[in-house]
Amino acid sequence: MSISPFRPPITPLIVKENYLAMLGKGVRPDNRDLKTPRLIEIKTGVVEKAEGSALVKLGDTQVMAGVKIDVGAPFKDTPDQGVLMVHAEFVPLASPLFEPGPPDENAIELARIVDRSLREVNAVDLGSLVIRKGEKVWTLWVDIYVLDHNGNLYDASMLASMAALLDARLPDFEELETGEIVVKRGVRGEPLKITTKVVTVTIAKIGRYLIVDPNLEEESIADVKLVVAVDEKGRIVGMQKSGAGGLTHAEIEAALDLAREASTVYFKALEEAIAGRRG
Amino acid sequence: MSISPFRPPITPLIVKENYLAMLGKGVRPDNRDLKTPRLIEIKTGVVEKAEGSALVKLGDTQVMAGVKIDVGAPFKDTPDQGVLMVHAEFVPLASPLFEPGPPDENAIELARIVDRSLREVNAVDLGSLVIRKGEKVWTLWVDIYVLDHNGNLYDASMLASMAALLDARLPDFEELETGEIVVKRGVRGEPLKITTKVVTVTIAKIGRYLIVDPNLEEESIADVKLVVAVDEKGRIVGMQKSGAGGLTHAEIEAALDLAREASTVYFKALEEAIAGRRG
Amino acid sequence: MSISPFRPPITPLIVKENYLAMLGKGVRPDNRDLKTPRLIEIKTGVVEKAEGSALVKLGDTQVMAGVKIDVGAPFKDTPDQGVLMVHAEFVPLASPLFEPGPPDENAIELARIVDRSLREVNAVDLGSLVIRKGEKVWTLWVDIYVLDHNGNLYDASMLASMAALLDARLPDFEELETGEIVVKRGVRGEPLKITTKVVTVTIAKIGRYLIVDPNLEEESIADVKLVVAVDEKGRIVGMQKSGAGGLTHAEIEAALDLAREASTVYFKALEEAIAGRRG
Amino acid sequence: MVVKKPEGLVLITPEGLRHDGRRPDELRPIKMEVGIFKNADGSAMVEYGKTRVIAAVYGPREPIQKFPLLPDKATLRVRYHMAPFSTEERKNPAPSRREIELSKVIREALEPIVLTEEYPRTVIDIFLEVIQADGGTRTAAVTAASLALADAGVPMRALVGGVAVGKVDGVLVVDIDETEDMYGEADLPVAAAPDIGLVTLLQLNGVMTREEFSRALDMALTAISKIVEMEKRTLRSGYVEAGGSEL
Amino acid sequence: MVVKKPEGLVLITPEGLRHDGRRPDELRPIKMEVGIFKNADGSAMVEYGKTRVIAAVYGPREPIQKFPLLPDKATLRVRYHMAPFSTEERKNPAPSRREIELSKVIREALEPIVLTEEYPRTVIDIFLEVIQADGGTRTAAVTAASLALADAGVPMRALVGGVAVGKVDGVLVVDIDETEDMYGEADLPVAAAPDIGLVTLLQLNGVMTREEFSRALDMALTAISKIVEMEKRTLRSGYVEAGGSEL
Amino acid sequence: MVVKKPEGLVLITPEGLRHDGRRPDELRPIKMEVGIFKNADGSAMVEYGKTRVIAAVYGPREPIQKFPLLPDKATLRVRYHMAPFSTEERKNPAPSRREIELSKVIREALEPIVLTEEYPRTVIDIFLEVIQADGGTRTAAVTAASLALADAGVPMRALVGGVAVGKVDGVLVVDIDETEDMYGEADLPVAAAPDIGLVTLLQLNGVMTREEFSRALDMALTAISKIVEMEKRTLRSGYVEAGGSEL
Repeated sequence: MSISPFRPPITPLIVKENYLAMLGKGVRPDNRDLKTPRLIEIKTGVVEKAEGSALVKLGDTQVMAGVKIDVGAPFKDTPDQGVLMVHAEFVPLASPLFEPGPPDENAIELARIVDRSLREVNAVDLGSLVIRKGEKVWTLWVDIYVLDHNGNLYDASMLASMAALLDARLPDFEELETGEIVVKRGVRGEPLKITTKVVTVTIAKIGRYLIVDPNLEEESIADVKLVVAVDEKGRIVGMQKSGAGGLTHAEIEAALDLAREASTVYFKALEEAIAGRRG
Repeated sequence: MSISPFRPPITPLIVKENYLAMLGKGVRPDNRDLKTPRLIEIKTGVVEKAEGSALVKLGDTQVMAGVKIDVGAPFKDTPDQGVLMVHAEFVPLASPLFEPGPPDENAIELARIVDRSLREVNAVDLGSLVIRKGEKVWTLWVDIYVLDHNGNLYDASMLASMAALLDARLPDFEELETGEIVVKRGVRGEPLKITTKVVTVTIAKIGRYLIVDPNLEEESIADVKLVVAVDEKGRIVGMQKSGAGGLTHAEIEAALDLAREASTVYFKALEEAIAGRRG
Repeated sequence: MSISPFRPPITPLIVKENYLAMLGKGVRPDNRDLKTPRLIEIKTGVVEKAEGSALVKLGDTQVMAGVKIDVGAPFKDTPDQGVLMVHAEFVPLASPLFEPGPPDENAIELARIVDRSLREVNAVDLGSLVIRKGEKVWTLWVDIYVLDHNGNLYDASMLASMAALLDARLPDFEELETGEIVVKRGVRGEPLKITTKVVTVTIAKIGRYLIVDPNLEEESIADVKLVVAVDEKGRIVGMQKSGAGGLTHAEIEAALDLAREASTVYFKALEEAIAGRRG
Repeated sequence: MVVKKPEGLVLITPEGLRHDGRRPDELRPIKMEVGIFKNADGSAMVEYGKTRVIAAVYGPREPIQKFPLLPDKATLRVRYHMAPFSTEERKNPAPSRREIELSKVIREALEPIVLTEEYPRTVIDIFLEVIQADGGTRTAAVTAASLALADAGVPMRALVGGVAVGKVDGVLVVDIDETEDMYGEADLPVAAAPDIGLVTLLQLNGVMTREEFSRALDMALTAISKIVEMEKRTLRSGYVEAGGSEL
Repeated sequence: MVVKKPEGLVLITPEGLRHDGRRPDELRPIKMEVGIFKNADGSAMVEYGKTRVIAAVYGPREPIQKFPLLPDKATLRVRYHMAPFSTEERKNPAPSRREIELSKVIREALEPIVLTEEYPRTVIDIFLEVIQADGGTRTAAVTAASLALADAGVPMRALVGGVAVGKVDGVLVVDIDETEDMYGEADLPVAAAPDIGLVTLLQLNGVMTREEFSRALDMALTAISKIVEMEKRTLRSGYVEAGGSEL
Repeated sequence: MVVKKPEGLVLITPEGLRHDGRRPDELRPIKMEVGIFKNADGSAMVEYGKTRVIAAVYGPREPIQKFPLLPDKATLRVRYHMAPFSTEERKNPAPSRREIELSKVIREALEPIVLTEEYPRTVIDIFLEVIQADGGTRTAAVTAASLALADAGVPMRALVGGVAVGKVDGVLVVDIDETEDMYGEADLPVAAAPDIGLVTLLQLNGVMTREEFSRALDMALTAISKIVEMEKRTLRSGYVEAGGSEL
């Protein structure tokens, strides 16, 4: 059951009006223009024990992602593909509003948006994850861990997930005579086969303005958000309207243009993070 | 833990007294005499994707039942029998008093009464549901879905379950060389082997009167109910006292007579529903 | 999440001061000196259907333990060992403060202390519980059932668990041609191989005094407790500080001496209980 | 569900006796004890043969965790629960669907008996633990609850007791054990308050003719009268046991 | 995830028709009915082909179990739930992660439409049950919710309706069914309130070019206009069905 | 439970060094940082070798979801939790029995230190996340909590720090890592506040003689003194790292 949320920190009307006045001049309180994301910092390999990991700072928002890889059985209807699972935890240290407990609808929605954005373009080539067809495949767990929630968890989580997957290496393994697979945790094997990188760009609508990468204060006064997943070729590979408002057809089209433009900033940050790793 | 219920809609004492006065004259506010069930409407085949289904209207009460059939393993102590599972959901759209959540004690009691009434007479011949003894059998899921709760969910649910089972057909299947069983969902095979039909008749005690098939208002002022399961031969194949009251031995005997008499009305409705299907 | 407990029955300050005055004279309100446990009564074989069982009364505290033995698979990293599971239920009949529900942090801590105390010295020789290496082993379930909580559940539960294990016999079994193991419940086979007996001794600190085996009132005014597991040779085989206070190094050392001394009382009670069984 | 009877098991001998030697109308040896716990306001232990149930009553009291109370009477809370070691195979301690149903059925067997109207806006908690299960646990639980309520001084209209009658190889037998339950044709658990002539728990699992049912119910009520008499003796003397011809 | 297409399944024929004979822009036969339940304040049934969803609305009311209400408007509570027998394989009735997400997405599709500010400190419950799932359940659910809200007399800015557009073998098709969803390349569920020009639900699963997306959204909005017109007819007459060229 | 030591693993070399080259009384390289998060009132990161724990403190504050608060002091709420990617095999994010126990043990290690009596009827939340687990996570968590509490300005009697001493091939060694924990004979996690001479966390898993225990506790307290000194430096400068002879 989904319930109208009780406490998005309620922003006085006056704040919203002042904010709209600024947007009218093309500028935001943190000195950004409307279409530029916050500062991005991506660090990979931050959890040595995980097969892949990354910490992303998007402004003051911090999200970590870890990739764990185990041997499992494939799904019945896809015997020739590995398994990808995306899970998000909004741990209570990340926000005064998060309570301990199983993932709520926001964490579930986030994980499913990241999951679909990866899955629909086969960003990780699941066909390359088969050990023994129909029997044994690699199972990838992407665990998103929100550490400091200061707005736009979507883009930060997608970046962290993508960076962690790019960082990940399949573990080495041995096949026993019994057919059992023994994973050798310490030994890092091949990198994952990534067919394309994907990012999401979140656009918030405040009054009649569309802004890219809203921070927490902006989210609290936004009417609605549109999360747009974009791949390296600029194709739209996923989308989700989120929040209790609506959008006109024209606004949606405009948001897509903003998303495609801003995606290049995210892709550049991803490139640098990986290059940094190899360098 | 079972807790005295907080809110059966509390009926003023005066209502109960007026009601008793009417009963004394052998008539009920909805113009029924004391021993006649409400109007019954049974429609089978209402969910094409289910292996069997039925919608039952008993007065204003509406209950749907669906039968899903899968391949599973038998229980260890009955390797030569299929598996029957009965589950009931009191979904919140059915009553202003139902809340979302896992089945409460009322839903569990209802499902278990239906389950036992079917099981104890082997109404569905479980021995006919073996695919490979000790290994593969058909598992029948009877799912009871209460849609509009206006009293006497027992009888309506039992009718819906029975009608759905009568409507059900085993799916076609193929046995692979590996021994795996592949179910072919679209293709409807043999009907289930029903050894006997069973209905329940619910008798409510209000003051010193016994009435058949209480509606919601009657349930709210009833002292206690007796649910009696009867098979086609008129045998008693199950029973449950329900509610926070007691019955004398004489009242129980009288209730059994009422139940057997009213069961013929239910059996007739079942017959017509099935005949209608074939016609 | 662990939360500061709301309602240990709050004892007025004056009670604590009177109590401390008594302790200063080396005596407790129930006439014990500071280092003597309450009266111990151990009865084994109290649940005939369990493979082993015991009821322990430690003063007014009553704890039952049952051992159930089933055939299961070993853990992957210990293919040559049986499985030991310890579980504790604080059922609501045992205290006005216990509520129905899954085990809380206190029940979990208790079970884990008993578990570790048994496991770390291999008190039950798990190597002797293998039926077919890597495939089939005996699984021991030790279920602790608190019946009347009047203080020091640790020592009473450890005694009950130990006595139930000493009472337990492996069930007889048959190996089918298919390799399946069929347990013959009625027939009691060999006793478990117990390599050493273990007890815990709980020391409470009240003011600057250390007392052995606190009763419920003493627990309510204690600053902190130290649970010390001791084996037959007097070795320390486990330890846990419990409660919202601290201990000095000197107090810890003194508590260990008290624990070793009092452990002999518990071991004697265990011996008598088993001797009584055989006599 | 038909579970096959093990070879060699004779449920009714040619002499008309049962697999454990009892006559059809004979109860198992029964033990009753009250006041077995210090914390509970009332407590009891009841044994029917190897079936053993303990009961504790707390209240009338305010509940620890607040919830809406009834303005005109006490709320009964009943929990029927099986110890993990009470059954052949270890029982998961989380409440099963069966335990949830039986908690309701037992609560409704006690509601007509307890004078709840004397304690509005309070809770009376009745906690029942099956220590060993060998058939008839729900009816032994009602008996134990009746004793523990009386031991707690909770005002009651009458004492209540329970017993299960079974149909085994076509013969009606009283106080069935687990073997008779598993391989028999019907199980009729009954609880009643003989002093006020009320049946407060009634279930039937299995098939009976109209006439069999009447006879079975009579047998149950006769046995319950004996059980309730024994409850009264127990409340006077603290502990009673009886078996065979004494019952 | 790429699930292999069964042999012989042709999603788009050489003539440009779909596997069930529809044209790309053709909706399935649609049925709508309101007032189907007695208890609910408003109720509705919606069918898109074999997809069938029922809706019940309770409120504005006080919730049974208290929780913090909004001081300035009504709280919407939306539950999208699938009956266990609605799917190919039996669905576990416990809410799945998918159902939790869709409950949120549907709630947010209704929030902009309902005049919640007229009923502060109350709850409006919207319960949606998928009785049979054959693709497009979330959008049919929005349509059913819109009808049930209107049937309950809840004041609304406009009616809202939903439909899913898919990309199947490279062709954009409206109101996809389960087969097209499973073997197609993209699924674009849309809900909108045509009378006020607002899109209130928008998801994309799959890949579209910029141009395809614009066209697909247009197709969806055209279809939704027809659906909302049909909602209006249904609210006048209680029951409407239409298919093929009537739509 | 005896897990067999892998071939070739030497826990104590003939020279008396450990498998990672440390002396028995040598801590792993340690890093500490405070103020790492914007939202939390106080935060910290602590590394002991590859073990990494982060801490956030919120409060004293009113809890979001109401529950009964203490009238005479602040309620501490402590959650020790492991990230799913922190361990060899992925850890299910639902709290395990171990995490529930450790949350209690850590709360009770902090209760004697925090001046809770200064903030009655409030909650102080201490959230601990294990980012990487390589032995000693509970004691590193106490250290991180101590730093985060101080960073949040919560008044404390003294700083507290933790370390685990192990017995490995018969040798007592300080600050054991996962390998030493798994294949060693005993593990003694200790937390203490050296400035007030109090041990506030003490567990022993494994077997020690009376004399070994005394020596092990001494070793732990000596190490904790160094750790708490390092905490003080960190609170002055924001970030400190040290290893080997610096400690």
